[in-house]
Amino acid sequence: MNIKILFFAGLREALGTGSASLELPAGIATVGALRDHLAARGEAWTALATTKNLRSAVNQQMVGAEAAVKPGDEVAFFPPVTGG
Amino acid sequence: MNIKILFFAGLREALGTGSASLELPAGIATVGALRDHLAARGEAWTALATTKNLRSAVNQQMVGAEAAVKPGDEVAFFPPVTGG
Amino acid sequence: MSVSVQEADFDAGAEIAALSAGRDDVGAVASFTGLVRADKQADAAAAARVGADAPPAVQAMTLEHYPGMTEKALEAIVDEARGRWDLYGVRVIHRVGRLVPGDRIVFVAVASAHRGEAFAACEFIMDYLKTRAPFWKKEETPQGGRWVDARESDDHAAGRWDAGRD
Amino acid sequence: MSVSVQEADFDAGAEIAALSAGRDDVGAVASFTGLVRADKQADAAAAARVGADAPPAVQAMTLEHYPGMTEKALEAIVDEARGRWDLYGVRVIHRVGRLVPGDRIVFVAVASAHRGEAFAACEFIMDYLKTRAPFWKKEETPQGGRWVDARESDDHAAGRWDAGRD
Repeated sequence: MNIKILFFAGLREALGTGSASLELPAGIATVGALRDHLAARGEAWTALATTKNLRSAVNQQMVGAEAAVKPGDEVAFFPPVTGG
Repeated sequence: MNIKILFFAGLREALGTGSASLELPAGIATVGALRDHLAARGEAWTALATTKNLRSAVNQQMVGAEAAVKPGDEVAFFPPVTGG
Repeated sequence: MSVSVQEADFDAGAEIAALSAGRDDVGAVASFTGLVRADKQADAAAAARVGADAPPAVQAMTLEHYPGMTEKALEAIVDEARGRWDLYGVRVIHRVGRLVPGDRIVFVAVASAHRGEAFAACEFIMDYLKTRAPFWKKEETPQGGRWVDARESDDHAAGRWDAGRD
Repeated sequence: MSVSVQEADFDAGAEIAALSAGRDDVGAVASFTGLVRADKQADAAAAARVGADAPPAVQAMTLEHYPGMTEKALEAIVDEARGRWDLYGVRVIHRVGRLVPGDRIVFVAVASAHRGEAFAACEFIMDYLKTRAPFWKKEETPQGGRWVDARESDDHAAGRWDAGRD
């Protein structure tokens, strides 16, 4: 079961896409590890490493880098929120 | 020149009047002294002495008992305010 | 005209909109609407906790005020708020006369660039209005008319601003 | 329905009135309306004080959000407020899409028996919304599009509630 990954705002623009889907690689069990895995693809993907104060959510709950990720999850990465 | 005295709310009802006018007696120079002078009339006027936390205003400015009163002033006595 | 004392009801939405109409520098409008309560559930519950009788239900109330001083006192409160915060607009409406439960009684709205100033000034004005503006409420209850007692909590609420909270 | 994310504008007066409609136990409705600012005078003045360039004027902005999570996050913030204070009603509206200076962007209103609870809960919801709800603003300026940076003061404002202020 794949995981669905969403990107928003400046990060979405930097990546040129709002979503991705991938099979969770062996050994990737946290949000932080997933982010590093994606950033290691290089080129535009390095935005995942360079975005200041990158935030993340798993299944639409804001979480920290240590949060667990498992197949079937919806994971999102985005810059700090600026609504209101 | 007389002073005008106004009463409000429960104090107005206790006195049976909303206003009075009198020539400032010799020796009465403060709001507190004026209040005592009126209360000393006895009967309903004692409400000026017995109203809990009686408040006062001179020329429509809230003041304490030590505030000066002079001929021509508008003086008001009333219970603590309860608007809003 | 920032202060009104009136018998008529008001339109909170129109008042809020007026504070930013035709300008593009207002980022925040904080407002407060006070209403006449009938059942005083919170007060009744508090009374029950200390073994006191619950207050009787309010059927209506009449607002008395000190014409002339009322407007001056409200304007002084608004001036005080304008001195403390950078405000773009302030509106205060207080109704007088006979009101029934559910009726609006008071309205305060404050416009500023940022929400912190708008919230603080709006709450400040309400707190000061409660202790400095010459209004008195007389409630009608099944047991007859009753002048509302001033609440110590209102003096406390107004007093905290003197200590420089903000 | 206490939370809405929508492109449409809203009527603050109708929303405030709805929170006390048909009931006589609401004594206080605190509300906040946030608007799009163009000139950012306050920010420009602050920048001038530290010798920085004033930010360019905003011509419009577009609000992006995370559909699904947005509503959940706002509902969680409302639930958190309901757990902290005795509230009779809460309404949160956040607009998305393209907005121009002067447009309303966010609305929060809280009904309670007393003003202290209503003010505190309304400010709490705004503070948490600013840091926890997935909205992002992109401003259009004469120099092009620009994603708005998160403000440290917003994290600070939200953080003060964690220390138990109220």
